[in-house]
Amino acid sequence: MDTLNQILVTGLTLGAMYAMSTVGLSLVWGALGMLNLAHGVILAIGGYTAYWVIAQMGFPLVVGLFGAMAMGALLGVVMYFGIVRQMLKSKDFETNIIIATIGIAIALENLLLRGFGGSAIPQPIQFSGGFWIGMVYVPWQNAIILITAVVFMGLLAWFLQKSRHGRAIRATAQNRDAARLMGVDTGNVYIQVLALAGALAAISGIMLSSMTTLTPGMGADPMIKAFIICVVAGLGNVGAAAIAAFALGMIEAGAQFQFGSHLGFPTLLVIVIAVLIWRPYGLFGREEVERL
Amino acid sequence: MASPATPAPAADTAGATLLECEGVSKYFGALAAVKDLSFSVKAGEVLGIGGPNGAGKTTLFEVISGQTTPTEGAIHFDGRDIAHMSAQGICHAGIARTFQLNAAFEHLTVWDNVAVSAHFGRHNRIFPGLRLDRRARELSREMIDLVGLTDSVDVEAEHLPVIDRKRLMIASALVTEPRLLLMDEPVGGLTPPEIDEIQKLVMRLHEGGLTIVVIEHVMRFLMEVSSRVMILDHGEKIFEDEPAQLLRDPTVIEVYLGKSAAQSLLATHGGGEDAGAES
Amino acid sequence: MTGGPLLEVEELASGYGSQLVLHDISLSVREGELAVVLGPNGHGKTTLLRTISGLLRPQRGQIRLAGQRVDGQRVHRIVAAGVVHVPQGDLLFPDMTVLENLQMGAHLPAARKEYQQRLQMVHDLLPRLAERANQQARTLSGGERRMVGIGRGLMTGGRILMLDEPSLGLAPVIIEQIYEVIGRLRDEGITIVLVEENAERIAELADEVHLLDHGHIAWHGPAVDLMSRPELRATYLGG
Amino acid sequence: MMSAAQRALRNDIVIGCILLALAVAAPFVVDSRFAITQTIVFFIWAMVTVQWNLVFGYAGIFSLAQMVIFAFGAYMTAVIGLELGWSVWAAAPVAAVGAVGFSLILGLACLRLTGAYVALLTLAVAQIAYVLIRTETLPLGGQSGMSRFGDLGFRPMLGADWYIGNYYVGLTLLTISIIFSIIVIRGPLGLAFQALRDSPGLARARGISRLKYQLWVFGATAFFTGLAGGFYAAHFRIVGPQILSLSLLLFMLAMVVIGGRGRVWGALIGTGVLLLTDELLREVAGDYRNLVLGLLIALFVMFMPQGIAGALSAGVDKVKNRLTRKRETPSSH
Repeated sequence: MDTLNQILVTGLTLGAMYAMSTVGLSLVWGALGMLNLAHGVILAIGGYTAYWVIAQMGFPLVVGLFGAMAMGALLGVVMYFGIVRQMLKSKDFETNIIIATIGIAIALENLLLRGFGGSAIPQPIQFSGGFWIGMVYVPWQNAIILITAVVFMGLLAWFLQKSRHGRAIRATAQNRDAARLMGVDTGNVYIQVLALAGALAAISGIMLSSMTTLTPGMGADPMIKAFIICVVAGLGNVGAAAIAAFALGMIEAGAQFQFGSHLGFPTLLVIVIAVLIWRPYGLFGREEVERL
Repeated sequence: MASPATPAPAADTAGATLLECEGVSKYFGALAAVKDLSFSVKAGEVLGIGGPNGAGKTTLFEVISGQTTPTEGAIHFDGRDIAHMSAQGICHAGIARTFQLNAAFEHLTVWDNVAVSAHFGRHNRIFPGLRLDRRARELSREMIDLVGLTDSVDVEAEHLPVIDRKRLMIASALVTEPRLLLMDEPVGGLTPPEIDEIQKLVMRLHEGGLTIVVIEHVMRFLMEVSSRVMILDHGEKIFEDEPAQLLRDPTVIEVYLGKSAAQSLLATHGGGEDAGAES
Repeated sequence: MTGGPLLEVEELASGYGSQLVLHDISLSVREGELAVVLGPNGHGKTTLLRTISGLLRPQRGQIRLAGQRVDGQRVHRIVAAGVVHVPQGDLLFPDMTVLENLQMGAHLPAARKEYQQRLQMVHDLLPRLAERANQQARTLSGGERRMVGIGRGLMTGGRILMLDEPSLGLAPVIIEQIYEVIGRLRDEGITIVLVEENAERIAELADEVHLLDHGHIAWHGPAVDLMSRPELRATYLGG
Repeated sequence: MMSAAQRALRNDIVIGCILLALAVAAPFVVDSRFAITQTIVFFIWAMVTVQWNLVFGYAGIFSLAQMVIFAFGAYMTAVIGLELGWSVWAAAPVAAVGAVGFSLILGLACLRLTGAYVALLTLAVAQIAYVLIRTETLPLGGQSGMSRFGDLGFRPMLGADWYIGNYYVGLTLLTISIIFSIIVIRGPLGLAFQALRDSPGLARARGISRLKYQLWVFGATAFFTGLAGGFYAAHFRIVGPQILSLSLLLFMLAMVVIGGRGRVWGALIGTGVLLLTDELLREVAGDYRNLVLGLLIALFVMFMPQGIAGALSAGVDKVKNRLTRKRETPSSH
């Protein structure tokens, strides 16, 4: 019984962390049709910013959290004005933007290396101790990660469903020209979406580094997992991405206990490849018929 | 590959059924684009299809040509069931089509557009081959001359005027040596003189023994080219008969033609039994 | 306010990349007028509306709304200035309900202020939209989609309503209903620009008709004059 | 009069011969060992990028699997050498055929997807291979890699100048793979891919099956990529998991992009330029090498999407037009 509880706790924590980064990625793809390969390094920068604000500048934890979110959002906006705006007009934007964001990812990771050195740094936002629910011991660290993720997912869901700007984002994702004809400033929408995704990535960077440590390359693996979750859920389907994140978090936790910690990730990938072969457009994705 | 039904004799002798649709339906969610449609096309015949936009005409072509699969029903071409065959397989089986929105390979020249269709469209190739085969080159030259694009051979498709794009589509369909040609609005958006040109070309193809199914809004063209006309509305067949009867059918007039258009066409075409539409 | 023309287009040239579709278009529409642009497919009707609403940037020429230049501005600014464009093929938001589509129409602050009365007006004019309020747009029939498209445009509450081929893909009986709605809108004094491929009946409804041929205005004038010109009727009002 | 396609083919042959002549003469003219061995590295990476340009630039498959196929060739050569004791000359071609098999399996899994999905799936496969080898789940020498499986055998013959032998083998392999790529690009398959890219629906209706011909090019290019892997193993006499690292994959992608996707000579130019920049940056930028490289990739794809080769051919066309306009009499239009 005990290992089952352990898997549950680890699985939910992994799920929460993946949900935070995956949802932002899926939102950016939905609204812009853009796969952001710099998403991983933004996640890492979020973690490092929290460390810099708290450990080096001595501000309280909360300032660290919001500082990291602000940095993530800022990076999103800078990327919009720096790269995305010009490239939106170019031909085959979809492939070019992936390559451009790869370039940015390499450059930013190099700056992190120079700025903070290559050795692992502990994340100051940490919580020790825990509490018992029935037979299950739940460390505070895991609980806070889960709560934070659920809170932000709820806020995001409300924002997208109910608020005016949220609806404008969904409209732009469904039909850009129609949204513009309703008076939506799509440029503004893209900035909001990229900033939102950056902030969410920064938080998941803090979560991840609080469970492991800060290293310049920490963003690569979680980014690939986030992509895979997006693909399984069908690119652009934000709600499904959150659900798939928790599902795959549980599977990876189960695989880690079953085959050993280093095999969690490969098992995940094998499952995803199976899903894609069975449903080439993801579980919830739909195939568009091209009319000539 | 669905196993063919009883192997029917070669259908090219005029009058034998070439294409047979039985109870064909296609649903997009709750919407029935084509609803339980049954009709057949005889070798050497020209079947005209009319009806308002969104009546399911183009969807019917997409189902026959394998771009999408039918939700229900069977489609037999030359005795073989092609309902679930791939678009490439159906092209190799001998059905070619043109498209409503003047599709072409934009960045390829007229020659390359036709040559690539000739090379890959006539039969299934395991190896793509290292050079265009001789037959493909001959056919391409022949069809480009037939449709009258001889002097714009090196022009890229994207720079062609609408009428030449339609000619290019016809040529790239013909080089796949089809036994059945599906034409989707061959004269859509053309001026009257251009319509006459395409009409002459289609008549010439028909005289050459090619079986044709053509979708068109321009009634004058549809009446003069077709040996039989079928009108669809909301995915269902509401008329199938000689073109001359079309103008007297109350439901067609009420649903599709509208009274004034029917009168003017009757004046020029209807005039009693010797309607000019007899092929 | 029947002062100067509400919409003026002068020597407009527009197209896609190197291919010009519109060569030299000049037309003006007065307040409260129903102007109809007729012409075969592929001769620039849709390009004209997409250029006026800003989806396409004009390569030459000017567009003025109530005297103010709007050409070259971003779409959301032109819409804010009062141009409402109901695009060809509706372009609804498929995964949103009918009500959400209408809410999107009232995205701009000015429109949002009068949201309730405007929604009531649209529901009175198009009762079917009230019945289908919570249905996903993707599942609607052709006629219903067209009504949502027009209803969403009306929610924007601009000064000039541009409709791109409202009869496209509809059975005649439903086209009748759509034109009846357009007639009522005109009676309420809403300025309308209507683009159609060949619509004999709508030509009778129109105050001014502009015939578009290969990217040029071949003729324009009152509808009644057009009716008395057989050669124009033959080429432009259905073969 | 020669059609445009034949003229283009003639140009390719002329450029090819000139480059080949220069490369053949190089070892006699240049006596610096470093320059020659670096050129061998250029040959290896050029073989990979030329094949990748066929897959990504021409066939329009956004695959990131090129390096995992390359690694398959390298590791299989090492395994055959160690387990069966074969010489590298026999092991490498067999490994290349193995790479074709591997790529067909991979292709069947990925090629039904399109665009971003293919990139993600192939990236995932590459990451799996990297993790499995590094954690020794696959018995392939783990982090330190595999060695002692033999080499091309020039040491006994040429002694200190053994690398000259490797140089000419590398040059031959690169020449063959370029000839293969030109044959494909200028042949019907090249037309088919342009058709598939312009309008997949129309191509299907004209009998061109996307999956079959993408699989065909995936397998064919895998042979040369696998062979390049084998040659890499023979030249360096060691094969380690770092050839599967993300940074190397992205460096190679940069070569294809900056060089010019969908251009016959794009991959070659890109490989040369990137290797030279990398050398320069090592001294100049030192620790900031990746920073400059990353910004270079982003700037190139933003402002010169068709790459150096694209810009060059555009420049040549402009010059040619200006020349023809001067020669034609003004009244001809």
